[in-house]
Amino acid sequence: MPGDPARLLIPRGRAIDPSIMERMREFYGLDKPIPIQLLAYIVQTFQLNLGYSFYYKAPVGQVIAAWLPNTLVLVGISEAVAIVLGFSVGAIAGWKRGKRFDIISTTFGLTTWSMPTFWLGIVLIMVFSVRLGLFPVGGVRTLELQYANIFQQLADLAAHLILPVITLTLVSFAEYLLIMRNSLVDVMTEDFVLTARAKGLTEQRVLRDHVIPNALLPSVTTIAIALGFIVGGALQTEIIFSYPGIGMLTFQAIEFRDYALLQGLFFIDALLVIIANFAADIIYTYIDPRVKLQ
Amino acid sequence: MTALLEVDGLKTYFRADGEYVKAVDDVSFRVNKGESVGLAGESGCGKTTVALSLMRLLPSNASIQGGRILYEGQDIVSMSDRRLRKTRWKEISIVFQGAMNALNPVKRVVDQIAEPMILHGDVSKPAARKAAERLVELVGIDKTRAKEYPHEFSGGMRQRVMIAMALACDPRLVILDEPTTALDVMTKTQIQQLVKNIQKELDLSTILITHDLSVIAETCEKVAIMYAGKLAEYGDVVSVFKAPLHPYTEGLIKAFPNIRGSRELPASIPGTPPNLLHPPAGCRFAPRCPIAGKECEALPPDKTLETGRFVSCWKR
Amino acid sequence: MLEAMTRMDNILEVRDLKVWFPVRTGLLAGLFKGEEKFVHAVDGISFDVRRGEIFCLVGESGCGKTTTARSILRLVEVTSGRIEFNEDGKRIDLASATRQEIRNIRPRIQLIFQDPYESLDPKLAVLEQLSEPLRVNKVKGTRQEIMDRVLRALSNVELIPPETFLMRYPHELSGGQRQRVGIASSMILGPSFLIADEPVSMVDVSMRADILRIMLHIKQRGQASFLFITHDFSLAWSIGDRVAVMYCGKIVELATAFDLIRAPKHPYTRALISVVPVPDPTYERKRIILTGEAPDPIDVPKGCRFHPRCPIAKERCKTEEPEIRDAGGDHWVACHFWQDPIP
Amino acid sequence: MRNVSGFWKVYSANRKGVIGLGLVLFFVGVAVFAGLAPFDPSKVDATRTWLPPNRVNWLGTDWFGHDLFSQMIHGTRVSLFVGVFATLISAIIGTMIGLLSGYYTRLIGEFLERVVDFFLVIPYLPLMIVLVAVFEATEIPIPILWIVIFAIGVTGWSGTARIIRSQVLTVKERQFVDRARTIGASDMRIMIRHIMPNVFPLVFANVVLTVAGAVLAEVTLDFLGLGDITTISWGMMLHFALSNNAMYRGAWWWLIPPGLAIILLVMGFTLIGYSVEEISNPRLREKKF
Repeated sequence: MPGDPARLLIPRGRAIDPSIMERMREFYGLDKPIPIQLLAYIVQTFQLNLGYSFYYKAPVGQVIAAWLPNTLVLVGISEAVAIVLGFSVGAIAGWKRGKRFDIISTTFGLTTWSMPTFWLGIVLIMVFSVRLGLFPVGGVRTLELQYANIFQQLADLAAHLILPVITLTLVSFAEYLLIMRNSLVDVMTEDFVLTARAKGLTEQRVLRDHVIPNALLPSVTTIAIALGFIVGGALQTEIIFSYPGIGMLTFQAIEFRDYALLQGLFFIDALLVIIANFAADIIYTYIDPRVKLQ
Repeated sequence: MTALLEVDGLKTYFRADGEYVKAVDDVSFRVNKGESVGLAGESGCGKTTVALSLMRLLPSNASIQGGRILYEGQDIVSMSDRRLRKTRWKEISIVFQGAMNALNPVKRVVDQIAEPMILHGDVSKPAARKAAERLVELVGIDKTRAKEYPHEFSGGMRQRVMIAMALACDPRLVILDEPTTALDVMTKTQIQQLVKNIQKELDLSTILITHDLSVIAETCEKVAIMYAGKLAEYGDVVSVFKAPLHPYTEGLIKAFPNIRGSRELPASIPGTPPNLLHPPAGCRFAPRCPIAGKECEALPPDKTLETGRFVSCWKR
Repeated sequence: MLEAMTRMDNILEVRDLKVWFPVRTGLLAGLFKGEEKFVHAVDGISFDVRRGEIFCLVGESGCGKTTTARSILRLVEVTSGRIEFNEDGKRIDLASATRQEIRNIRPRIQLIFQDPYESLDPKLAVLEQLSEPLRVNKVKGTRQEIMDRVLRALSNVELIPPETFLMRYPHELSGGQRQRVGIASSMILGPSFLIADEPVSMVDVSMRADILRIMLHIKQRGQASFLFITHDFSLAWSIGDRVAVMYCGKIVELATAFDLIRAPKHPYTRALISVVPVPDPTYERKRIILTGEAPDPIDVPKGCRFHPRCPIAKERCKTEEPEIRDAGGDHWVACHFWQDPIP
Repeated sequence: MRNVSGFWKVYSANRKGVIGLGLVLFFVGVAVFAGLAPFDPSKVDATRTWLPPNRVNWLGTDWFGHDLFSQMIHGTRVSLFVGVFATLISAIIGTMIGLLSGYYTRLIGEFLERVVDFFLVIPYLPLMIVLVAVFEATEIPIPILWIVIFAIGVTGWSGTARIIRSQVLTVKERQFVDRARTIGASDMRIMIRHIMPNVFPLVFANVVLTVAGAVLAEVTLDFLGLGDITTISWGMMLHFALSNNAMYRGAWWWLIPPGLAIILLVMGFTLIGYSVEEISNPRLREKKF
């Protein structure tokens, strides 16, 4: 029975006592048909009981909690950079629509957007770590530095983070760039932009005071939607850089067919994204005067 | 009377697929100090393009191809961008149609009114806000509402805000582009009265752009009628309405139903306006004109009568 | 009251029609407040359209005139009241008819739309535009017969020669031409009742009269009766037989076009007519300019809905809503003090 | 459609669109004529391993001794196949749900809207992983390639549904739909005859963009080891390159070409999608007057 998780609990190369297999299946509920397993999973999930990981031999919730902070650091930094970069480049591109800056920046954005995330990681590792030896190839800290002072530890962390952050930033900033650009192009056809020009404002001030504040609003809502995409990017980045976060954990769960862990991870991913969406909605109602909190 | 604004042979063309659409083609008229001029015509006649040309606010595919726009003797067409920005709003301001989109939806009304004051004058922000609140009251809105956003106002109120905004820098000339078009008749009247009062009080010159001749009849002193990018007729309101010279003007006036007249259908003008990509070589109204003759195949002469009236027609 | 006036020559009788829309509040607000709010778009109106007349419904935007039109066609659901359509001795209450009954009656009642740029499907050529109603209603006929009907419909709206218009798409037509195609498509099923919702407000002035004349001809040939919806009294003046004025979901005055415009009785109508623009710079008159704006149809004022803006309102108007009554000569008005002069 | 020639005239003037179409047509050509590749892509030559690009093996060979150029050519087929079929599934689901949720705004619409919202925000790669992993574990005899197609298809429809929904919501309010109702047209007829043709261009644009996403998703699943190890695809090439340490041994010729091919194919579809969107959405076009 390939892909049977119960099989994975038994050390390799040993004869398996079928009755033990049977009991283990029973213990983990694997003897039930798949739909019933699924139902049991849903019921348990709503009780916030994510199950038990075969591979780590610990409750899924605990395993995830240990690995999650690293992911939040990686995603937090790269998204902050990507949003700022994407929005500002997008704003300029929209303003100079059809000019050289627009063409170059959107082409660049489109290229990084079309890349598989993990492949970009590979290229960066090959160039900067393997060839040039500038950064460590993976992980999150160097073991020998365990007892070094706090600054050395931080520098070490930064060195480990730099390539993963660049990878994740590059693959996600294009989304923000294009949204901001198109939103800006839309806003510029509005009458109030004409009013602003008629008032005698310079083009720069029209952009800064009138166009961007309006173009930002629809862009903010798309941050939330983009997050679903970023989870996938983070997962690939972590795997390529052996970065110990929940993406790496997902990879291990796939490899060892640890379904409880896999489902738990999916649940946490979805939960985080939904919370982020909710937060984005609330932020939106604050920054857009047209939407009032009921 | 001295002229505040003189438009002389204005040509504004749009570029479309390598060809020129002659949206405004050789239009001349003048606005004297303290005078209200109405610019009328149907959709596509070029009246809004004239308005945008006066402040050089044209979209990127349009450009002024000829003529002069003299404001106090200074030619706006050839003015440097810096000079132009100083002229905008301080000398000439504009009230756009459809006030919803003409106001920035995410800025408070009071700040939008104060913005040009701070830009053009040496005013502090609080002082500008104070002045903006006074303007809000002047146009008949409670000043406590000045802190609100445009979407919290009704259509008529937003148009009042636009008018307050246009007055922010004490301009000499205000262009009103279809200011009452989407409004109900009572609100329309309220706004018209407001504009009339303010104009008298501040000795403003105004250019009112509208398709609705009755609005011009009730609020303007002079009227210019445009047809297919050309000026058809110009003169004082009473004589143009009472004795129109151009057959188009005559048709347009007759096309308006009048509740003071007898109960009958208004008259229509047969046909449709020409395509401005390839307009007729002669008089552009000739294909629809009831009195057109052989000579109308050539460009009609510009006739200025000693009464100050202007008409572009062979037959008059 | 109006109830007693039911007569055979009425093609449409509307009685106490109400159309309320629930106000969408947030999910949480709905749970906590418990009371549902409504937009009182149409709030109890009654009128008749007589066979062979053009009946005008005039009012400002948001007064409920368009909702009235849409409820007759059941494009919106009716809250209460009756809409009786009366033809060939058969009566059907459109307000309570089933979907199937509505579909059966639709060829008899057609709508002429406001916006000629919006009301034609941009992807369909004129021929398809006009033959679709026939096909949908399974009108039998050979290709030639269908084509003849389409061509006749086009010539009836003065699109001549009709053949040249068949393969044109809406964007290739002028506004006036589009509106005529719209009328032709509404007329092709041979309806006996037409609802025209602001049919010329988006058409250039010089071409409006053509549209009005086409409609007048339809009426004069006895082909159909009209409910004509407009905000413009001067249109009602030039084309209407009888006119009703709506304010905030109610009819405040109803009379013949001549009486209503030359001798309005309700203070609201009197004010509106005093400010109707006239294309004559020498015409002097006394304008009655109302202050404020029409009330929010969610929170309608108690008593007479017009009292907060009314120049002759008294204490009674704040508490007692006036019934619509015949002020003599089939001139109906909903005001306690209509005989009072306006200062 | 009768407007095809008119559309082509506008489209061919759009530089981005022409480049995109060129890229996609190029890869389609490669896939069709993959049989002409110089070597059998699965043939192993143990004497020729780890070779950098040379005269015989234009893109070098891998650790097993496969000719990488031939593998690249054959890999095109899988990417296109998965991309197109996964998109077909998501286009069908997305269009139906979008149409229904936009047209019926009451109970069905509300419910479907929630479903769309849920699928829109859900992190789709983890969802795909769970789907593929669970399906592979069930031992239902479906080829893994189809499991991958199915997983990509059922997770990728929410964007299409959302766009169609919002389009239907606007188109439905337009007067010509009211006109259709007043002449007695049924809901079905209104949806098919009046609403669909008017939302079609945007749907098409979105569907083309979905192909780009599906190609990327397939590559990622392969890379994660969830694909079919017996097929030759760009993703599998990268998967094997990584598991054989190509990255540290400097075998760039095993890693770079598949990545570049993916970028160009994805970009081709993306450019086509954006151009069609630009042409059919007047708001993105320059205002003329």
